Amino acid sequence: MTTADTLLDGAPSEHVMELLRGMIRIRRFEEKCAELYSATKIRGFLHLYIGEEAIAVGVMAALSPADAVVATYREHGHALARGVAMDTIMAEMYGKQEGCSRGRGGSMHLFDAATRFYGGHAIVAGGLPVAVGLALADAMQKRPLVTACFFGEGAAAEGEFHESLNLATLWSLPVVFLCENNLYAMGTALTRSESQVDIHLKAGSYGLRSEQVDGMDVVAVENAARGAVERARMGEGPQFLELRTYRFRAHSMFDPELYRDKAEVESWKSRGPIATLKTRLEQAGYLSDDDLVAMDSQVDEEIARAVAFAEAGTWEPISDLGRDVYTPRSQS
Amino acid sequence: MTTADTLLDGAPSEHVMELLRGMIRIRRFEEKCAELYSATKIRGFLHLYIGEEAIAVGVMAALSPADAVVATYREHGHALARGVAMDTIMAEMYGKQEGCSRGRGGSMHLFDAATRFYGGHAIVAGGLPVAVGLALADAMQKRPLVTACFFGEGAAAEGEFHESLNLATLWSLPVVFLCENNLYAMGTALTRSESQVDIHLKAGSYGLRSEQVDGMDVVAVENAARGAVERARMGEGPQFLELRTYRFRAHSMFDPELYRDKAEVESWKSRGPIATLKTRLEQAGYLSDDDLVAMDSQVDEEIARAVAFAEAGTWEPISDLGRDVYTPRSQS
Amino acid sequence: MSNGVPGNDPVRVTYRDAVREGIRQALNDDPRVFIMGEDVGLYGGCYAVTKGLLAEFGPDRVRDTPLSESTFVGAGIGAALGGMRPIVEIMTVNFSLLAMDQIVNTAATLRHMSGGQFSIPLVIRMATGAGRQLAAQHSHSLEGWYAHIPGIRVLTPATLEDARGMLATAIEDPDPVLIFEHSGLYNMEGELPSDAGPVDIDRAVVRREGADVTLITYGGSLGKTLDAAEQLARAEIHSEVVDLRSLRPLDDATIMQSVARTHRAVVVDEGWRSGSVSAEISARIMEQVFYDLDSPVARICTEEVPIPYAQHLEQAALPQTEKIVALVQAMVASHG
Amino acid sequence: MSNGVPGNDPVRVTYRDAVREGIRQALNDDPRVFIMGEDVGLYGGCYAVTKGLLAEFGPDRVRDTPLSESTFVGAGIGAALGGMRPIVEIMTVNFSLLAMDQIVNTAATLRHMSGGQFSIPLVIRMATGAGRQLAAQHSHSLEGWYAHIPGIRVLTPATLEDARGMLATAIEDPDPVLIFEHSGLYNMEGELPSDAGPVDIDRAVVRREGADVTLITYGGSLGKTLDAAEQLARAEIHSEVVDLRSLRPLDDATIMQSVARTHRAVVVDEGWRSGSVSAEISARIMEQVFYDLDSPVARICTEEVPIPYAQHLEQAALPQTEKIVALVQAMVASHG
Ligand SMILES: Cc1ncc(C[n+]2csc(CCOP(=O)(O)OP(=O)(O)O)c2C)c(N)n1
Ligand SMILES: Cc1ncc(C[n+]2csc(CCOP(=O)(O)OP(=O)(O)O)c2C)c(N)n1
Ligand SMILES: [Mg+2]
Ligand SMILES: [Mg+2]
Repeated sequence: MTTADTLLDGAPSEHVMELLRGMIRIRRFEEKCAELYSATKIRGFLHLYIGEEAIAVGVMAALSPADAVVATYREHGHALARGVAMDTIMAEMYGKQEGCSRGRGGSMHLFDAATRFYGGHAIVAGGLPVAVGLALADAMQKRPLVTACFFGEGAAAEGEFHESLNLATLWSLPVVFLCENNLYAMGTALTRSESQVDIHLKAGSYGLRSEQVDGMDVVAVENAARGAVERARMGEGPQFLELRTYRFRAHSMFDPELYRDKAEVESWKSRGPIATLKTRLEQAGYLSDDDLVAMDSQVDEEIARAVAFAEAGTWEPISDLGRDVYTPRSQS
Repeated sequence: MTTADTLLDGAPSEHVMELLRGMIRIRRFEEKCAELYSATKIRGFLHLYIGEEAIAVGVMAALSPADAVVATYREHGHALARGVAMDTIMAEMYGKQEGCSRGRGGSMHLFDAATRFYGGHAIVAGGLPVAVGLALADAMQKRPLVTACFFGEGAAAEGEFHESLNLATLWSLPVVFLCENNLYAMGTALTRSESQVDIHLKAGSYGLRSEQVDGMDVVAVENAARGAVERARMGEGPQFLELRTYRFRAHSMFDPELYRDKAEVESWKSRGPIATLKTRLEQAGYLSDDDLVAMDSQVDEEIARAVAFAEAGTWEPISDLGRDVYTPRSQS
Repeated sequence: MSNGVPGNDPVRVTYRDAVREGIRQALNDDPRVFIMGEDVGLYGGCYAVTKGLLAEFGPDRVRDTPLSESTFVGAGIGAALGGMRPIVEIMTVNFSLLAMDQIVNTAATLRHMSGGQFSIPLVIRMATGAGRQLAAQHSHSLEGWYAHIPGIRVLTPATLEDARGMLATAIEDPDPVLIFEHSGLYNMEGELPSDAGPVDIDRAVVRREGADVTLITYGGSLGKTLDAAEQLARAEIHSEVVDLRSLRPLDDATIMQSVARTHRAVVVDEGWRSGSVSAEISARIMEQVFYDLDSPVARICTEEVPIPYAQHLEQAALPQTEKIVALVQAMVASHG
Repeated sequence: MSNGVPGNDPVRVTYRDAVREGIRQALNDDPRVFIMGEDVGLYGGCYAVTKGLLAEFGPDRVRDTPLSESTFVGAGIGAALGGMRPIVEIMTVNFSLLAMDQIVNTAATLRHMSGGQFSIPLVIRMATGAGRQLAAQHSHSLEGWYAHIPGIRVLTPATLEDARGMLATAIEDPDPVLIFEHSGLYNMEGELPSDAGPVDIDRAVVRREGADVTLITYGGSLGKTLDAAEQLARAEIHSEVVDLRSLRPLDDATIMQSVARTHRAVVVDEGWRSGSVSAEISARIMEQVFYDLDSPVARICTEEVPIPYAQHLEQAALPQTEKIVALVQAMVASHG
């Protein structure tokens, strides 16, 4: 596993501070979402990313604006880190037409054309073939772009994982597969779902380049992602990163969490990506309490604005119900 | 790769002669089928096994009568080697109600309860999950039985291959996966369908025991199959054999064969499983011309009887069309 | 079989409990029965239906599977062929599309392709339906769509008794049975005779009698339809409510007897309108009792749009009591 | 767009050639177009539709895929999102069940889930239908079943002109279009104007005019239905034959105008009867022109059995000219 210190030594502290800010921003946003869920402002399924922020933040830092992103139903962090406006994300969770999916998608289906954020897929592994196709389109059009495809380790058991890794490797397509291995698929531990629990080895068997990364270390994630993205961009074919992480919260708001014990959760929390980086930055003397206070209040303001935006948002008229099933001929 | 000589030295020649007879029986049967197809006695798709006989014959020799078998649409050889009566197979190809599937299945869907021959699956890789389930049933009922599951290398790209190998290994089920690697899936060469062309390595990545075997050597196949079957029976979990072979004929009767050159076909034919074994037996002094003549005429008689049986067979009354969609309540 | 007459000691349960009891009973009564699916064990089931069963019956008979819909459904087929009586749980109907090949190409055809040599006593349960703001990949109602496929049975329990009893009957069935449980029903509470057991699955049932119009429905729409009938009764319009219970096969007799009496029919179906089971019912009514009809059979279905997340849009897309009431009033008025 | 008036130099072609010409034209006209699927390249296509295209356009635009239906269909979705105009070939409708998740959960919903931000200009072609003794895993007619799904279009070319023209129009369509080519039609020969191009895909077409009964059909059943109309004409029964062409959306206007004139309708559909598109058409006719009907709409569909191998059983299971003739004669007789 790569460690951060190489980069932290002499790395532009502003940049690392930005990474920290990005993670805090996601953390606070989702804590607010949990609150709003209890207040029934947000409905449906809500899957929190809390604990895994280093992955989205580190990977997005390695992408260019024109690259494509495909994510899962646990994608608030990815959308935020990718640059989808927080207020439109919050409005989407409210179901308002100012939302990034006009209220049609909700928490599990965030989309944004401006940042090439292709969702928000709630069928486990369903996003992988789509990502392969996006990369195929870039390759056929000779665009030096990559497609970042996020999914959980649970997806590795699905047939679409197998077919997609094979096709991407066979056709040498610029896809960066990002497996967020948080050890559980709902209540199913990796050991109870995979005969080969080393996901990065499993992926390697397709003949693509595969690495295991400490998903709790945002700098390590960015380093690994930069390498993978550049290799894919340079035509070295698909890349696979297994990012070892942990879900601090329940799978969704309905999960009694009978399948893992508190001690395990606590031990992972103790090495949470935000706390760890804070400490390191403080020790390295980059981060003062004032910086933190400033960061927090800045983030809290943005969140407050997003909530206000969502609250002020409007309901799409019911007369529009039939919209967007097909493309209006005018648009085609 | 195991070689035959170990066994041939001092091996009961009667047994090896039986293997030879089994292969000739399949070869002649299918040559007759091709004839009958041109005569339009047999219709639909007809996939010949010619060139691959050593696999079905060698593997079936290693199974016990109570074991289960799952095969593909290229399964005449498997049905014959398993002991499904030749006359009912031929009647099935004719579409007569005396056929082993009562004329409902045809060439691609041979079934036989008496020999636990579970078909006859024409969806590539579709038989693998079924085989896993049959093995699960045996395991749960504590029966010391194995399920032999045959499929081509083209199936390895399908999601069901991935899911089935994982589940069988995870649950340590007594399945013997038999991949008949004839290098082509219709017109698609292995190199154009798999990023990992070494199928036995690919299978091994699931953590099950995997071997590559010379599928042109019936004795080598039987040896490898005996080992795999015994290990599975003893509770060592699923086993995988990649059997290297070659299809001497077109994929089906509609195939123009534009995708492979004659030279390649000829070089494989030169090491055909029947010719090779004949030579070896002759050299070892086990096989005389008289033996061969006797064998051929015996086989030809059986085939003639099968054709006569099929010709004499009857058409199921059209009034029975709705039969066997559901089980009659009496039977349940 | 229970004929719906309550036993002596009714117990208060939810639809969820009723399904669980059906599964428990089956596991207790028949050693060949086992259940498998994603998170049915340690997690307790995504809708908590199987909660407690792992502790009671152990991991051999309550099996958590990897995320591999096609293969654990196919393994259910194989296990059934091998003498077991598997219950396979698919979390949500949309995920069953990943297993469509095994269900349609194998489970539905194998008995036929084998000339009747092999039956597949497999039960596949899944949650279906909208109403919980789960959007376009978790909310569809495809049970009527599955009813197109010969070789399988399609059941839609709408009551506590059916939630428990259909499971028992399905397990005794020699062929593949798909059971669709509307996710909006799991919390429905009521009394169930503690001795509730298998129920007949061949017949539709008249849940309310009435002479003016026949309202035909199933599953998650039964409640809305009964509410509509209640409201209509206040306006002196008396509806007969038929609960189909089985979408394949359909019980034509019960439907036609009712429509022949009322001369009017409305089908309420949470499936998308085009090509829904409501279309089949409408077509059959025309074919069988055309000359008894006072007005064309009407349909209230889900609007033909992937289910939207926003609550007001989702509700607008679904059949609703008010829509039923309004349509029936107009129908009766125009052809009084 | 071509209005079906032949050009000056008609050429003799098969349905197979017509589809191939449509694909060739598209590959020539638009650099964003490419085709992928199993054996579309070196092998020339399992039905020889794509024969020669690899040599002409090269492996970048004529792509052989591994056996991975779900993923190459999903890759088609992604490629369409990425600005290409993919044509995905699935060998046979039964294999499309392996890609059902991508088609129904993603292709049909993504535009809606994204609030209209992303369209998916994807064309999926596949062979459908029975009649060649390919039995229960290669012979079904699920095009009417797919027509239940909002978000996709379903086309069924029954003529040479449509075989060629629908492909062109489908490629211009911004949304996913499924084209079902009946395998029994590939060898059908006839004249096609060499300048044949895109055709309208919104309207059904009256293939034969008649005043006594409307025969509604599509795809592989059009020929049988026209033959039946011919035989009926000799008995002085004049049938109007409507070729639906598009199963989703359905062109109600053309259907209703005809039925309002003839007062009788028969739907001929190779799909299994229950829940077939014929049921939807029957229901719509009742809803829209009930009072114009002299007799109930009748349906001739495939018997509800997986397609058997034996030729006499397979043919008995399918709609046939004689069945159509007999049914129409009885219908007209009983309600002359
Ligand atoms: C095909 C499919 N099957 C089942 C589900 C239900 N489900 C939603 S999330 C989930 C667990 C996925 O775990 P993993 O891939 O590890 O991602 P994580 O939730 O841990 O981030 C399951 C089973 C689904 N959405 N799609
Ligand atoms: C799911 C599916 N896709 C496509 C086909 C069409 N098809 C039939 S056989 C075949 C090639 C299979 O090759 P392989 O698995 O290597 O077996 P082989 O024919 O070489 O014995 C294909 C593509 C099919 N039957 N099922
Ligand atoms: Mg996980
Ligand atoms: Mg092969």
